[in-house]
Amino acid sequence: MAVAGPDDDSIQAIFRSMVLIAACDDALRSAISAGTVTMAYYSPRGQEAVAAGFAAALRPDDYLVTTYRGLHDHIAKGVPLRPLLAEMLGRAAGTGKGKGGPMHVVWPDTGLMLTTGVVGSGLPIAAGLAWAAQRQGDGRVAVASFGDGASNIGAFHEACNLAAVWRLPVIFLCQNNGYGEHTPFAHHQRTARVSDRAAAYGMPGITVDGNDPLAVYSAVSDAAARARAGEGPTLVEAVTYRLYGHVFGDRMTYVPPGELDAAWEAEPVARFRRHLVDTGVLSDAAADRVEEECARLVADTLDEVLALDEPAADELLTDVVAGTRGD
Amino acid sequence: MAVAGPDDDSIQAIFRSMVLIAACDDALRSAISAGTVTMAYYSPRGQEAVAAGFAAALRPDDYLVTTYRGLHDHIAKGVPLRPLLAEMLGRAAGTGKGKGGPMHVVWPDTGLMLTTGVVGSGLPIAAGLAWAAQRQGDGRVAVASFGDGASNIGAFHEACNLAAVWRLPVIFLCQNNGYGEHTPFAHHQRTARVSDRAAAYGMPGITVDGNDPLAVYSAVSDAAARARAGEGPTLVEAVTYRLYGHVFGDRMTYVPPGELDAAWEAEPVARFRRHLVDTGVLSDAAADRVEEECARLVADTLDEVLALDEPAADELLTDVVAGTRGD
Amino acid sequence: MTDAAAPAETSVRAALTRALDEALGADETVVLLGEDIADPSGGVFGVTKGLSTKYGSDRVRDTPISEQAIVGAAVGAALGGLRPVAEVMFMDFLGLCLDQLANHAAKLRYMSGGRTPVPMVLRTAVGAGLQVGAQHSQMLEAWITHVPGLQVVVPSTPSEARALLRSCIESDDPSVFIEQVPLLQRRGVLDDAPVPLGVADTKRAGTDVTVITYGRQVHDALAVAESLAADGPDVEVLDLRSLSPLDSDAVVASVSRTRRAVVFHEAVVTGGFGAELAALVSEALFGRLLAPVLRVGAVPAPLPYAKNLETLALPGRDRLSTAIGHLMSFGG
Amino acid sequence: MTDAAAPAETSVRAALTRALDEALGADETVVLLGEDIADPSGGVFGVTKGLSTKYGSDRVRDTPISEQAIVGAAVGAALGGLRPVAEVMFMDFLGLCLDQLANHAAKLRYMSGGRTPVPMVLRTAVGAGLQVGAQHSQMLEAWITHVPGLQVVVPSTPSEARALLRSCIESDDPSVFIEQVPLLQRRGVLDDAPVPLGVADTKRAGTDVTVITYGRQVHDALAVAESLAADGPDVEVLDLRSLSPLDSDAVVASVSRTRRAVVFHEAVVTGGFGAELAALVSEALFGRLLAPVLRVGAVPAPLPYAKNLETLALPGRDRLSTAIGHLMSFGG
Ligand SMILES: Cc1ncc(C[n+]2csc(CCOP(=O)(O)OP(=O)(O)O)c2C)c(N)n1
Ligand SMILES: Cc1ncc(C[n+]2csc(CCOP(=O)(O)OP(=O)(O)O)c2C)c(N)n1
Ligand SMILES: [Mg+2]
Ligand SMILES: [Mg+2]
Repeated sequence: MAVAGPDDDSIQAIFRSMVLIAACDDALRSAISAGTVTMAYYSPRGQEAVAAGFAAALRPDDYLVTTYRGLHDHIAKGVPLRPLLAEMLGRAAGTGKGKGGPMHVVWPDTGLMLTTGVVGSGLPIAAGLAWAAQRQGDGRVAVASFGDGASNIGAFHEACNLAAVWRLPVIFLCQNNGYGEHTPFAHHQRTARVSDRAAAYGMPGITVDGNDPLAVYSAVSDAAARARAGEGPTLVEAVTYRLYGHVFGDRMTYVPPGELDAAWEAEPVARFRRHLVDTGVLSDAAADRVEEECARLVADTLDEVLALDEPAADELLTDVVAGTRGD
Repeated sequence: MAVAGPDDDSIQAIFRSMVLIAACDDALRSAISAGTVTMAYYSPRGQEAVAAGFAAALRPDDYLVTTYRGLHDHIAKGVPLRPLLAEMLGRAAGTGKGKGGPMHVVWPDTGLMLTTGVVGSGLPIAAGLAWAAQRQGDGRVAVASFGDGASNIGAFHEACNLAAVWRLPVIFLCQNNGYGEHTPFAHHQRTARVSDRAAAYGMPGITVDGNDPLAVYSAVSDAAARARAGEGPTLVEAVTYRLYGHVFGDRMTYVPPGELDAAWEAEPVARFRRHLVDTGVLSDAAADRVEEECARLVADTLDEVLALDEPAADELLTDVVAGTRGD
Repeated sequence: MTDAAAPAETSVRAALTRALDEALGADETVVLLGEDIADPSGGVFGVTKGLSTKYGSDRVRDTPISEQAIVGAAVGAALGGLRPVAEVMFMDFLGLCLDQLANHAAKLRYMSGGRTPVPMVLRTAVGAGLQVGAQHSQMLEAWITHVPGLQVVVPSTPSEARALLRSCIESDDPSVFIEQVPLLQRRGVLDDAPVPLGVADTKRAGTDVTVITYGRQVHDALAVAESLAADGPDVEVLDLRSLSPLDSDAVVASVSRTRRAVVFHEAVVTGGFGAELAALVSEALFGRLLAPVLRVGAVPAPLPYAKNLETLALPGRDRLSTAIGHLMSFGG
Repeated sequence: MTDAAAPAETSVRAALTRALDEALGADETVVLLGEDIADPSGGVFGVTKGLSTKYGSDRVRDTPISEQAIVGAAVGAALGGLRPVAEVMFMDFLGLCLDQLANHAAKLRYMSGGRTPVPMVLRTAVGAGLQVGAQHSQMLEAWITHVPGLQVVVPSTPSEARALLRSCIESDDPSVFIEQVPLLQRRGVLDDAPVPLGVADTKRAGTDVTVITYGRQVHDALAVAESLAADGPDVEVLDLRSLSPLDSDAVVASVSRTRRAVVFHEAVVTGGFGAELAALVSEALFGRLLAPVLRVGAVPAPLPYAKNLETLALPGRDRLSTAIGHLMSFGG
């Protein structure tokens, strides 16, 4: 554990963030099941603690680059629910006017600069953001959030090396959920941990329990402090689990028996709630209130967003380059 | 040192190979200086021991994939001098009918399957060759020869990981000559050794003196034995030096004072000769004879090749796909 | 209860699986590699389902997420005597492995004066029309038809999907085989006829206009042709099937009869393969056309996510009909 | 002794260096990155010489050999408020970083509804004509002109090289700036006129044939035009300068006057950018052309190494002359 943990307010905020993510995920899966909403949906359920933990350790203006499995990161980094859901549903009020979709949410106001659908491609871009911060001397840190499977792609290697050589203020945050699509970790690499790869770049690497938001908070705080002090990048691996598989509809037949049950035992939201109640930070009633509040907020926002308009037809050729519009 | 070193015949063959490489390099640089030959030439001078050492440790049918700085590898792996030089000079009798050029020499008869001009791109191809060997059960090993600078590119990472996961019989042979173009090693990566990267793939890595052919022989023999035993890939780093810089005409102004002198002190051909004479394997006279013989062979072959024809015009559209020919 | 007399229909997906199965069965050197292609996954679109179980997970082999290594290993395996069929999950990811494809697979035969041919296939999927956004929807055939040494195939029916994939696997040169995801469900009766590369097929004969097309757009073109049949122009639909090699004789022969042509493809029009076709037809039939060669394809923008915009962006039947109407407004 | 009255000439190389110098001097947010671009190397072709010494090696920054990271870092730096100019040593290496360029740089403005524009430049060199072989010689503008969201520029003279590079750096959208190595030595008097993207330039006015071209081929076209001037056709040479945005108005206006056109570029003809130009002209001027639009470019093969074959493979003055002769054989 790091020297200074989060204060009680931050802890409550982390809890609320986790609850909100889970509520949002729940609402979306229900809506897809019900047929109200149609989309390729990559549930982050089970990874709430990673997102809430790292985001709490960052400044609001720190940069984030994330992936298609990004809803938890988006919410934790402060993307407002309405434009976020509107984007996921292809509405004009979305973060990208509905033109990007769930794989391409951005919200520069809170530092979310990119969500990409290409595995690994966010890492060099995060390095570039960190270079901008380094040059501008604004003390910002860039976080690249990616999966275990992504650590096998070329862009990971090039970005880590460049960041190390340039001592960039970037944190490579690997959310190791045990699988890339249907391929288990041990089937796609031979190291015990993704963080074992940090040494190849002369970079510190650390592995933490990704289902413990405080462990993530601590590791990311340390990494951010190093980055801001000019000491360069860190590879932080948060070990967690994808509770609903790769994409909505995944029947997870490839998961060995028992593994999923064990993962649900370790489910981070309930676990953190228990921890907060046990340690007296939160009463059961207060925790219930947070859960109800988040569920209501999500339900209301989703209803509201479902009633919103699709983008206007003249958006088709707008934003291709500066000033493009219409035929 | 490995258990079994090369026998005396092999040692003599290694020496001859080194001498032949140096003679060939010498002749080419002279011809370019004299204007007899025009080409972008990447001298391997200084790296003779690596090539002669690894090639001696391989079977003739083992595969090799190398780079634009490949002359030493080509010669050591047994590409006959005439088609080799003919290719470098764009003659019809070249390994690729003069259509590939010095960056694209191949000689499948002795396992040289690819020379590429794209840094790093040979590594995945070597992995594929190793896969073919693994499937065909022919006991072949594939060697990917590349530079220190190449260890920073994505293809290096992906190939190493794939080879490790699939336990492919491949040897990643890094000829660390201290520079990628004009960029010194410490400027392009933060690890002390390229072989430090092997651990990121759960693969053994070893660094040897690349100016000592016996050290290279030993490391590659061990790696080949592991590969043939089904134990997978090895990263072998041979530390050496590029005595004539990146490309012909490089004035090496970026090299710190003294470095080049020290490198010439450690020049491998003279050093190995001294070693062989000192240990009584070779007499001074015999060594002289090898040097004269090689110089004469190179001079004669070069003269002969200079007189050869360019490819015929109808080669232009031949070999694009099977059976393509003419307009 | 199915009609015993009607021959069974097969999906494009099943036809592809069958082609791979047959190739693996017929030739020991055929191997498959790609992300999640082995069972139980059997490929994200299910095309390789069952094959690793039948032929072993060493021959139908899962890879890490490493597109450069997938394509590079296929190149190397081909050099080493195998006939690899690599899968790159989405065509959009070509940007990650085009060096292996264009600088290596395509060029190694030539640069070696014929010593090192590269018999490999790269299978890849295109998601346009499924609201998967700008990074999972791109038909990028223009990138690879511009590279000498590569063969490029886009099937439109189950029979041809099977036959063309077999032809690619049997070819001694590298091919890119493009599978449009919405086409995978399309069903048809499977026949056994081989289909060589470089031979177009007239899917519908007509006298007034030629629609030059390929892939799933063939079916839209046929639907438009039928819808016009009663009282509109008589539309010929020419399915190219392979873009490289291109059956330019068939293209020119058809348009020399109809004297009007429209190229219809899913890719962005600007710099698309349609430009090559339009340039070729305009040059070959200069002075003999009744109307300019038109091009109907995606609008010049990244593919938008919102359903309404995605529909507007992609070339549909409406735009093809309009183009045909425009062609008919020219005399004849 | 130089003639004091004659204005000093500058090479394209020096003009590019000057553009970068001016941009670095004018705007703190301009940064350069690439392999060996810092001093003492100053770039393998010397274009960035002196700049790291003048502006610091943090602003003119050497990278490891990592094309994906170079282009990706440029994308990120642009998102973070800088105006990066990335160098990819040879255009052939686009195959390594096209994902960053085509899936990210080109699309981020659109996919974000305008929130995240990517003001960056990718400078890259092409070695055709220097016997550097099939992997260091490719003009691949067709790959990127097909990608909406990218700007593509190919200069032909020192003044325009300077002005166009400045325009790219000042643009709020991503550009690819293509530097043909044999052109770097070409000298000319430097003027200060800015050149916006998307405006073609008539390098020679003529009445009989328009040669639509760009880059170093402009000079071959001019030479051919002059060689024909005495007793042959009067040739107009239109230098596109930027391919995206394309000055299609200028193209159509020129050919509507000359009624004959040939596209002349270094790239392989099949699926080259010339196909787009030929398709566009053939459609826009249907029925008004005296001859088909011809295309002169590289033959459909990897570029061979041997000098004689390389010369045959690349489009030269002879082939352009022949094409013009053929165009003139059509009535008028
Ligand atoms: C370059 C690339 N290859 C393949 C894919 C298809 N794909 C999407 S998600 C995924 C698995 C990624 O696994 P991981 O990095 O562990 O992230 P997770 O999905 O587990 O969060 C794959 C292979 C892709 N999007 N990009
Ligand atoms: C992908 C790629 N990027 C850049 C280049 C240009 N280039 C040619 S050689 C070279 C340096 C390679 O250094 P290293 O791998 O150490 O090999 P060495 O030349 O020292 O043998 C570079 C950058 C290239 N050929 N390929
Ligand atoms: Mg994962
Ligand atoms: Mg080196």
